[in-house]
Amino acid sequence: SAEPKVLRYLGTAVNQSADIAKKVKEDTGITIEYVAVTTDDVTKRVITQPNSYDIVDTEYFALKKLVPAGNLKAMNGKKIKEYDNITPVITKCELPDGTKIGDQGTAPKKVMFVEGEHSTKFAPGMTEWATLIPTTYNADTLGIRPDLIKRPISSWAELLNPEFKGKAALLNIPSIGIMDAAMVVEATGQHKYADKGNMTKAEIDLTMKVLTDAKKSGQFRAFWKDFNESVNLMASGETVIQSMWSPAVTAVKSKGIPCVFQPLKEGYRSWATGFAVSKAVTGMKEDVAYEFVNWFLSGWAGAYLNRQGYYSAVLPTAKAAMEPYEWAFWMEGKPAEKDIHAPDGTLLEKAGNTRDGGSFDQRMGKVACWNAIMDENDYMVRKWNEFIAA
Amino acid sequence: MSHTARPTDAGGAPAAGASPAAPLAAAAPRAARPRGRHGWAPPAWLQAMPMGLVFALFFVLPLALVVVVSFWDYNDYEILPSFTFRSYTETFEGCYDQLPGLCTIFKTYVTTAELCFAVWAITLVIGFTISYFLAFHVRSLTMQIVLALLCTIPFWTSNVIRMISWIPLLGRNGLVNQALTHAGVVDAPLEWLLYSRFSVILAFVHLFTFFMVIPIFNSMVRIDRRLIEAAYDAGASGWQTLWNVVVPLCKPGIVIGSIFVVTIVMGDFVTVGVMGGQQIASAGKIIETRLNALQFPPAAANAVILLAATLLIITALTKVVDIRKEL
Amino acid sequence: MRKPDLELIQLTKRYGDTVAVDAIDLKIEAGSYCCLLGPSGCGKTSTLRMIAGHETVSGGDVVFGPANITDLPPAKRGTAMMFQSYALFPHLSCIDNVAFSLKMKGVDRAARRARAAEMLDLVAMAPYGERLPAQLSGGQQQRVALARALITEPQIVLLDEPLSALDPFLRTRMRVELKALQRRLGIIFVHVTHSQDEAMALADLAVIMKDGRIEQAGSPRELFNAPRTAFVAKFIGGHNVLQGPAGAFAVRADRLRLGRAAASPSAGPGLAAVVRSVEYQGTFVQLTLDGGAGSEITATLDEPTFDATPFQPGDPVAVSWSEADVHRLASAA
Amino acid sequence: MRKPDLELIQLTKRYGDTVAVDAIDLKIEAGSYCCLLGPSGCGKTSTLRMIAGHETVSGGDVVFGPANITDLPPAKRGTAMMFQSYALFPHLSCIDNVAFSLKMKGVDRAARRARAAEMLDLVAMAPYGERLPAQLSGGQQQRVALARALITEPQIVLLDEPLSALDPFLRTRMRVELKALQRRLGIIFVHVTHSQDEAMALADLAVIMKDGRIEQAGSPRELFNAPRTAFVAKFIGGHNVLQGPAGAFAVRADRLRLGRAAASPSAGPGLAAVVRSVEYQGTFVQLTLDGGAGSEITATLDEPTFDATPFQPGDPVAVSWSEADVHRLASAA
Amino acid sequence: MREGRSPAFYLLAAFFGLYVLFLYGPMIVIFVLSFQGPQGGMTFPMNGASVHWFAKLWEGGGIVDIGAAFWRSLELGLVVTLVTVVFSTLAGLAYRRKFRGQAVLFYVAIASLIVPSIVTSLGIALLFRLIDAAVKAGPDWMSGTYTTALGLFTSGLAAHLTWTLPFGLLIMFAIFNRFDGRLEEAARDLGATPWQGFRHVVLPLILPALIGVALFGFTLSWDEIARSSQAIGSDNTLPLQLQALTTTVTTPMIYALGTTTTGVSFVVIAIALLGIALLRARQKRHGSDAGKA
Ligand SMILES: Nc1ncnc2c1ncn2[C@@H]1O[C@H](COP(=O)(O)OP(=O)(O)OP(=O)(O)O)[C@@H](O)[C@H]1O
Ligand SMILES: Nc1ncnc2c1ncn2[C@@H]1O[C@H](COP(=O)(O)OP(=O)(O)OP(=O)(O)O)[C@@H](O)[C@H]1O
Ligand SMILES: [Mg+2]
Ligand SMILES: [Mg+2]
Repeated sequence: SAEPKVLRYLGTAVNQSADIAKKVKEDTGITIEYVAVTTDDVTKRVITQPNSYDIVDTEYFALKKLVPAGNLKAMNGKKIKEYDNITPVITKCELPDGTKIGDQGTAPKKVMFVEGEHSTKFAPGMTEWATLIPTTYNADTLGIRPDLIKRPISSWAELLNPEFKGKAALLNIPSIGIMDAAMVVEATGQHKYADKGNMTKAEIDLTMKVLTDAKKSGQFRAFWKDFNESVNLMASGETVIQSMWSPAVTAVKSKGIPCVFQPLKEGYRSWATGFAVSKAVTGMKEDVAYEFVNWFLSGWAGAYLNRQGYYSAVLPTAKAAMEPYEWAFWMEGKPAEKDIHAPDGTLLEKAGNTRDGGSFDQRMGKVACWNAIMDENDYMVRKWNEFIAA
Repeated sequence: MSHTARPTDAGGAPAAGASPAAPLAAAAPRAARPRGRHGWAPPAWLQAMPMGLVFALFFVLPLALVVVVSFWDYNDYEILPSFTFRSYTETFEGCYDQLPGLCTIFKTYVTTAELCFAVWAITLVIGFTISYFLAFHVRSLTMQIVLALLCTIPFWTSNVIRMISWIPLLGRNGLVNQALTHAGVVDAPLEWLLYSRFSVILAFVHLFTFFMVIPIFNSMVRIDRRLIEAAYDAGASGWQTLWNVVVPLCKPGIVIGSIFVVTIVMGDFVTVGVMGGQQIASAGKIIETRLNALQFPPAAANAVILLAATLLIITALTKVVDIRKEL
Repeated sequence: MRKPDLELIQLTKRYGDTVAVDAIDLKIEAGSYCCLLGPSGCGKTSTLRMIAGHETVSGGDVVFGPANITDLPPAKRGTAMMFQSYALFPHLSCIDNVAFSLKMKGVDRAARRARAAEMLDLVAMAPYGERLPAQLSGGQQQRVALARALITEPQIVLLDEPLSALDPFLRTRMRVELKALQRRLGIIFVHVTHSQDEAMALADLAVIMKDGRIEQAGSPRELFNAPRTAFVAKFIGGHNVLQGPAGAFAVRADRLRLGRAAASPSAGPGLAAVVRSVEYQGTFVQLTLDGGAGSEITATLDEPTFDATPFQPGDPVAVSWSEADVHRLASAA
Repeated sequence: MRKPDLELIQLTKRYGDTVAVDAIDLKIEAGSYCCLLGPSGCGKTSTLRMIAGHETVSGGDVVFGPANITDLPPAKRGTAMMFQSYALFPHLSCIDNVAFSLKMKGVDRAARRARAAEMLDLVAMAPYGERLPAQLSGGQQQRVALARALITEPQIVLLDEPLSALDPFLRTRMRVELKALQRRLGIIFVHVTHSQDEAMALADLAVIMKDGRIEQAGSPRELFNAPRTAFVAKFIGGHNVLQGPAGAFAVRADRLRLGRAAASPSAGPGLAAVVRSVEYQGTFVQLTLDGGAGSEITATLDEPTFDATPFQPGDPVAVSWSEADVHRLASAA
Repeated sequence: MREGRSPAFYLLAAFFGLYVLFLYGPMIVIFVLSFQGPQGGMTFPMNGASVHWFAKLWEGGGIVDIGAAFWRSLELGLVVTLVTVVFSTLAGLAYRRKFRGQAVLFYVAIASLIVPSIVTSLGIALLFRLIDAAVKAGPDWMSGTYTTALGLFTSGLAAHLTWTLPFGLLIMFAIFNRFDGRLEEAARDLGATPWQGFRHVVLPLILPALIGVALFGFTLSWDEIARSSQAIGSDNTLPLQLQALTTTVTTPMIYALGTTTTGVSFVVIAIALLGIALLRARQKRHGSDAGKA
């Protein structure tokens, strides 16, 4: 072809891997130019600089803000080969076997579809126009340092247990932090939310009060925002219990520090990310974008993500690209037959170990809610500032 | 004082036709007299123009957009271009009702002001002392430059990386705590070394002392050594000389350094965030939270409020010393 | 063609409320050497700075030949000024300081340094060419400043107390050099000084200023022989201003005769006084006398005369003078 | 108790290779007024600054009474210095400049300002109390600097050309004030000056320096009547240094007799010369004569004598003197 | 006083030493930890000692493109430095006289310091969006291959300048504070044009301070994040890249990177100083001509 195929890929560095870029280049000839920024900056750039990227890798819960801003353009399902094979966890909020899972909060299905390419209104059900083509998702829970806690942990309530005063941490994204707090509130039986991802003002007040009291009594060591912060806090022993991402736990463990991604009886808080295309992308560029997305869903990348502890959007293609023993360890919750290595070769688990939280179904089946932006988001953010100032 | 800085003489162009002896045909008519005697040099406004243009285009214009946006309405997901005070009223919500208790915004500003004051005072003392050493005790220009470089180089290692290294230094198991426990000064690690006001102030001092040093040093090197000698001669002690001669003469430098430190600390949220474990409120942090929630109008409104508050402080500072007049 | 005259017309300088120079009129003829004298703070420097163009004019004009130069920039006036505070460039060596104006004209390095070396030689500073100003003594700095002003070959040279920091040797020598230079170039020199000696020796036109105004202008001899006011008489020195029935009059200090008060009164007018102090001045002795009612009289006696009757402070003394030495004054100071 | 003497012992100052002060020995007795004279750059300021403690000593000692003060900080020496460049505090008004040292001593505001006002009055600067130094003329600044140095009532006052920028009136007046003050306080004044007049009028001890060394020290009269070297004879002024068969000798300029070259030779020794310049000096006329072979002779004639035979430049002239006026010199300069 | 140092000197020197130690505290930690063993974490204790992480860094294994970002930041930093020095000097000169809008410019400069960087950054981004929209709405030949006006040397440079210029201007105030105007008068009197007066008198006298401003400007630009974040376009500067990197790298490799940059800085400075020293020595041999063009 005359023009080189280049895509400017905006996202967080956590999701950008040189291996993937290399493989894409080999397979399709597309050059990926990573624009790596922090989580917050991804959304800000989408809003303010739609011309500075072609394809963006972002989270579903941000869509409630991004889509109405009109800087994204919906992707045509007809041009996505694996469109129909996208996991129902995303599209319908149910497991492949049809079991319904929790859909509190901004479950992907609520924001994934629109009526037309340039529509800024979400469609109630599946359409052929997708706002975000999913790439990966996972369920978060508390990470703990078993060596420092020295007793079993089984409930979200432990996060605010005074026993861990000065040694707990929270995620510093207000809309997510408050949901972790809501998990605690429910676990301690103080209140039962209709939807933890969409609270009423009274519920927000209540939850914030719980948080504020904890903060005032010195419960929190720090709030973290980035992957590495959560890892450093845990690894350095600054905190012993905090909400965490699965790969972060893996990262702590890989330094030889005991750390558990602790399944809890109240369930998980889940999230999903995917690709969207800037509205400035047209013509040839658009074709390249579709080619890239199709490649991404075709298996290699999915397998790559699965091996890091995420879940890929199209499970069958990923399975085909993985060794059976790997699939068994990561997805089926079975003890590892051989040593489990990360894509970069670091040893993650010795043979015989099992994955925290069990199989895919066990994990995703216990999702309690999804990362969300509430209708009362504005109120919530103000309350969050109040909480910080307290 | 230099003559160039003097205002052009007010009586510069009297009704000179009245001069009985403006006799010569060749004498230029008075009306044509250029104001002052700088007609020959590039006019001052032209010299200030490049900077003015940069600010006009890339600061004033964007700021105007921000100010406009601060008066717009917004909903969950978009800005609505209709005029409203909502962002302001909500920001100050409860401020009156809660009296004498403080509302969020006041509390936040009080915290910010406290931080600001502490950082200002510490950087001033350290910065002044360092400048004093460099200006009066380091004899050669080369050595001054070398030492200044020595102080600059740490800043060339990205702040991002330096920030991370505070944990191994100040953390629960950090170097300092280990040293203290080993030395038997404390028996349990000090918690307040990190993620506290202390660590925030420490990091600020670490970052911004040099912002004090540069202007104060520049004022100081301009002080004639003979003046110091004259002061000693008059029986002034070291401190008296410092207070009565050196300090007044480098006031402009002190004010400029103070402007740097005050403005940056007022608007900061990164350092407060990272070093305070994201648990300390500051004026900048409010804005950041709002922005990250993509709520532009309240963020803009808060920025306007911050601007007004800080300008107030700066105006007060320049009332004490008019740095432009001291040129 | 005749060279141009320099004319100050109603020239005025105000600093806020202070009137430093108060509407002075002065004409300095082409090729003449003008000395400005006057007490400290009378406006000499201000006048000079206005001629040079370093100070805005509050009123009036500076006219040079046919041109009104009041509004011209300093570089366009053809003036060269030596500053009272020297204003040497601290980062340049002496020779570079002196060569500065030639450099500005684009004279090449070798030529301008050679010329500057000559000028330094003229002011006896040749050995110090490579020194920085900070490494010089006060008098040495003054000489460099002088050399720097003279090298420009301007049409008007303005010198603000150019010799005040020099020892008498050097001062006399520089004085001769200045005069010779001025004669050779045939241009106007305006020279501020406190020394009547200097003014007497150099000036074609001596101007005595007081409180921003010109008290008297004329040749030194004119001033000395016919002071118009008591102020001039006093300022030019060597005079006593006394009060007679017909108003104030002046008598030169060296025309007074002193006698023991007890002795018979000498011829001519006179008065009684008391010796207040005696100053030994080398070839002569100067006595300050108290003429009563706070009036002070100075008498200069040559050494033999003094040694004949060596007065002591406190001695009463009879002062007398001859009517021929009396000079009437316009107004008392 | 007797007040302490100030003694300089082998005092030396080197700036890199330059030797500014070269191992001088000098004893200034308690309560005496010492004037330092010497050509520009001879080391006067350097000496003063070492006494004050503003300049490090390269060698030798400064001893004040029983104490070696060489290593004391300035504030501990009991000296007060007036700087050649004034060094006024630019941020303080005149009165605050003068009151500075009292403020340092903790004197309360009203008292110190009253005292400073007095001092300003002494130097005739009372009306300018509230001005900043930048708003003053050169001479006014000098007077403020003088007042500032004198207010401290120190044990030694060091003045670096304190009167150079003043008009003769003021200079004479300040001179009297300085002397009176010194007498009243009974302390040591060290005063750098270029003016023999000043030294003659003020000094108990006049010190003539040259190239960093002391050429001669003694009372002014001693110096004038018995200059030890040709340099001193020339420097102190009023002398002609001539070369005789028995070496150099000095004759005072006012002891020379001039006659028309054609006229009969007068009594006593003499030589032939040509008039080079004539300077009218008020009460007397100064002639510069060319004695041949580049030698220069100065003759001072009183006005009547001159008017009797008014020489013109270029006139040949016969110079003569009486043997009694000849003064033999130690070495030629 | 004898020639030699006063006790105050030693006291102040000690204070200065402590300050430098404090400044370098984090640097020392970074330096030490970059030699962690392969199993070592980002905090103490040391888990063996090795150059493993430097090797990793050298391989560039899997991390975002630091090299390109380094050069971009360097280029941008140098341009920002140059513009800052020139514009600030000009404005500094202007402020020694009176001109209309003096007060306005002063307060605008101050405001530019105060308004949180992120807000300024967003404002600039919005502005450039408007520009983009305008261009795209324009004729075909203009908008054909046009994507955006955002970029390192457009919006990025602008964003950095709104940060460095106020510093430059205010430091200029300190530099020109009580600058002896008589020197310029003397220069003018000696026939210097305004430019010559500046070039031969003012510039040499303020040059050391200007070097300070340049260093300062460069440092500010080099470490700038908040203002760049929204206005830099698709090419990240080094700090942005590093910030993104830190969110994913949880190994001492990041320290190895820090150590390397510091090392490079030291080497560059050392070479520069050596060069200056050599140049001076040469000048001395060949006779100096201070102020020569
Ligand atoms: N900082 C310096 N570096 C080098 N040489 C210097 C320095 N200061 C003075 N000198 C030299 O030392 C010598 C003595 O200087 P000093 O200032 O004591 O002279 P002075 O007698 O006060 O002269 P003047 O009457 O001109 O003020 C001079 O030749 C001068 O050039
Ligand atoms: N910048 C200024 N602001 C206010 N007044 C000033 C300023 N400069 C000079 N003056 C006043 O103007 C008057 C004349 O000053 P000028 O410098 O012309 O005096 P001068 O005759 O040169 O005196 P000197 O012999 O002492 O140098 C003085 O009374 C002085 O105080
Ligand atoms: Mg003057
Ligand atoms: Mg001197």
